[in-house]
Amino acid sequence: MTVLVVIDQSPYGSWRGRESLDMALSLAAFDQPASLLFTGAGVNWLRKGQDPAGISQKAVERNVSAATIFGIEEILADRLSLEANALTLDELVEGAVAVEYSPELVANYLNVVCL
Amino acid sequence: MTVLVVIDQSPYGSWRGRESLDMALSLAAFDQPASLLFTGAGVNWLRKGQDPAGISQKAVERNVSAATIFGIEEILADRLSLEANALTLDELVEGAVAVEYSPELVANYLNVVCL
Amino acid sequence: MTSPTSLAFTLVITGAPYSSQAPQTALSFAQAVIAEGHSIDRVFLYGDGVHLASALSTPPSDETNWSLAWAEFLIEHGIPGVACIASALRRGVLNSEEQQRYERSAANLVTPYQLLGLGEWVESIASTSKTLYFHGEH
Amino acid sequence: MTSPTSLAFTLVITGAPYSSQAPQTALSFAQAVIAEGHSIDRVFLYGDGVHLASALSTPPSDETNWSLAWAEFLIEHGIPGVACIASALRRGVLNSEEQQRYERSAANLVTPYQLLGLGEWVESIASTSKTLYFHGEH
Amino acid sequence: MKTLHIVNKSPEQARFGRCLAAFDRDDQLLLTENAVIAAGVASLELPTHCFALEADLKARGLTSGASVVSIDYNGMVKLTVEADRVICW
Amino acid sequence: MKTLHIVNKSPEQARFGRCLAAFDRDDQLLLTENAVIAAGVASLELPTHCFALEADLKARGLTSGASVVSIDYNGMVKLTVEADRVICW
Repeated sequence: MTVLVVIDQSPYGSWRGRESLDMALSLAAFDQPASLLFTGAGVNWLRKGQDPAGISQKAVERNVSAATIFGIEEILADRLSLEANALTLDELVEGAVAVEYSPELVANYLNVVCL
Repeated sequence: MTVLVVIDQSPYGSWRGRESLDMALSLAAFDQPASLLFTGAGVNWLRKGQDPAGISQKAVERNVSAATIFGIEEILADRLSLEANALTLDELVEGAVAVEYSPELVANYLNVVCL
Repeated sequence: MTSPTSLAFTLVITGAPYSSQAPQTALSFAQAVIAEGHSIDRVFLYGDGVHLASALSTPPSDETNWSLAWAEFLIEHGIPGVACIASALRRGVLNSEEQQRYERSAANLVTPYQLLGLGEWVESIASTSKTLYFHGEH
Repeated sequence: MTSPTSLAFTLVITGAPYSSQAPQTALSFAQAVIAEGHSIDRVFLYGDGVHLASALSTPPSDETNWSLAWAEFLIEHGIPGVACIASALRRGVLNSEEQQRYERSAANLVTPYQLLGLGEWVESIASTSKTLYFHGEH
Repeated sequence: MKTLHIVNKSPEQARFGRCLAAFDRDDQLLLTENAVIAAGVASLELPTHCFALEADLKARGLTSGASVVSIDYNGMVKLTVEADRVICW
Repeated sequence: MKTLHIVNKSPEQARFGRCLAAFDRDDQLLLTENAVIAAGVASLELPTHCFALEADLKARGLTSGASVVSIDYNGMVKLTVEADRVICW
C-alpha cells in the first residue's frame, strides 16, 4: 500500500516541502512504498537548473532526482500545474511523470500525506 | 500619519490576526493614529456573536468592538469580501464601516502593515 | 480494556501552539478518541509542531498552556509522545542528551516527550493504527 | 560615518528560521543596507520571528545557523535586537529574568537580544526610520 | 473506499481547492478551524456529505445552515472510525 | 507618492492578489522568495515596473524573462530608499 506524499508549495520559501520529502525518503528507507506528487506551486520543485547558493540553502533538485534511486516509486507532476507554470517535460528533473490530478488518481493511495 | 493595519485571515485559526490587532492597539496606546482594515477571510473577525469557549480561546469580537474606545480611528471592512462571506452590515460589530479595497483607499496611509 | 471494535490512532501534529489552532483541535480530538473507547498509539510532533514540546512556553495566565495541557494528557493516559529529532534540533527544542552532544546552554524538552526519528512515524503508517494530521493554517 | 543621503532602517522579522525564508532574506537585505552606506536602527522580532532569538537552535552542520548568523551580525554592527516579549513568552523564548519570574527550567534567549514590548516597534514607526517587514510564507 | 477529507484552511487558500479537486462524489468533507467559514461563503458549492466542527462554527459566530451538518469532536472520531481512508489537507 | 510593493508569497496565495488589488499603475512591484515563481506563471499579467530578487530566481532555476527586472540585494535597498512608501505583503 503505497503512501502518496503531496507537495504543493514552491521550494525554498518554506521548509514544509523539505519535511515532506524527508517523510517520503524515510518510508522508502524502511521499505514502505512511497510516491511523490507535485501539484500547484509545488511543480517548481521539479525544474532543472536550481542554484540556491545565493540564499544559503542546499538544492532540493538533487534530492528529488535521486528519490527513485532511494526507493521512491513514482515522481508525479500534475499536468495542469505544469502548464500553469509554463513547465515542459524536458525542463523537469529525470524521472518525473505528468499525470492528471483527480479523485481517480488519489484513489490509488490508501495513505495520503500533505503537510 | 495614520498607520493602516490589514487583517486578511479568519480569526482563531492562527495567531497572526491577534498579533496584528495588538500592533494597532499599541500604536493607539502611544498616541500614534491607527486604523484597521479587514479584507478577504479577515472580514470574519467582524461577525457578531462569536463564542470561542469551545476551542479554549478568548473572543476577539470584544477587542475589535472596543478598538475605537482605545483610540483606533477606523474599523474598515472591504465591501466585496463582506459580500463573498454573506455578511450584511447589521451582522457586524459596532463601528465597522464598509469601504472599497482599492489603490485609492490604500494610498491614504503612508504606513501599511500586513502580517 | 478496549472493545473489539475499538481502533488505535496515531496523531501527527505539525502546527505550533500560539501560531496555529492545531494543538487545540488535536487535543479535543484525542480526548474524544478516549471517550469513545478507542486508543492512541503515539503522538508524533513534526515540523513546527515540535514547539508543543517546549518546557519554556509561558502564555498569559488567562490563556491555555498547550504544552502543559498536552503533556498532562499524555502522562494521564500513558501515551508515548515523540518529537521528530531533526525538526526539534533545528527549531531549538533539545533534551539534555542533545544539549550535551551539541554543547548548548540548556535543554527545554518537556516530559514525557522523546526525541526520535521519522522511523517512529513510519512504524505507525505500517501498523494498523489510523494516522491523522493536525496542520497549521500555513 | 554615513553620508547626508543615508537612511535609517528598522527591520521587523515575523517568519521563523527553518520554517520560512524570512531570516535569510532579512539578513541579506541588512548586509546590503550597510554596504550601501545606510544604517539599521533596530531589528524587531515579532510573532514566529522570535524563534530567531533562540540560543538552542541546532541545525545540521552543513546548514546555516540563522540564530547565530543574525546574532553575530547585530553584535558586529552594534545594532539593537529586540524580541517582542509577549510573542517570545508564548513561544518559549525566555531570558533569565523571565525564567526566574515564571519559574521556568531554563532561559534560551541568545545575546544580544532584549525582550521588550511593542512600544519599541511603535517608536520606529513614529521615527524617520524606514520600516520593512520580513514575513513567513504563511 | 469511503474517504473522509478533513480540511482546516480557509476557502481562500489553494489547499482548499486542492482538497475539492481530489474529492469524489461519495466522499465526505469535514470542515475544521478556519475552514468552517466556508459555511458562510455564498459562491462556494459544498459537497453533499459536508460536516463542520460545532466548536469552530460557534467560535466564529456561524451556524451550519442547510448544507452542512454540525458535529462535535466525538462525532469527528466516529467519522474517522467509519472511514476507510482519512486525508488531512 | 512612489510606492514599492514587496511580496514574498506564491501567486497562488490570496495575499498575492491582495497586493495586486492595492497596486496603482505607477507603483513598483518586487518579487522575493516564493513570489518569484510568478515570473514563470503564464496566465499572470505582471505590472510594468516589476522586479525580482536574482538570488531567489536562480534558486528556483528561473530567469527573469522580458517582463521582470532581476536585481540583487543592493538593488533592493536602492528601491526601498527611492520609494516614498514600502508595503511588505
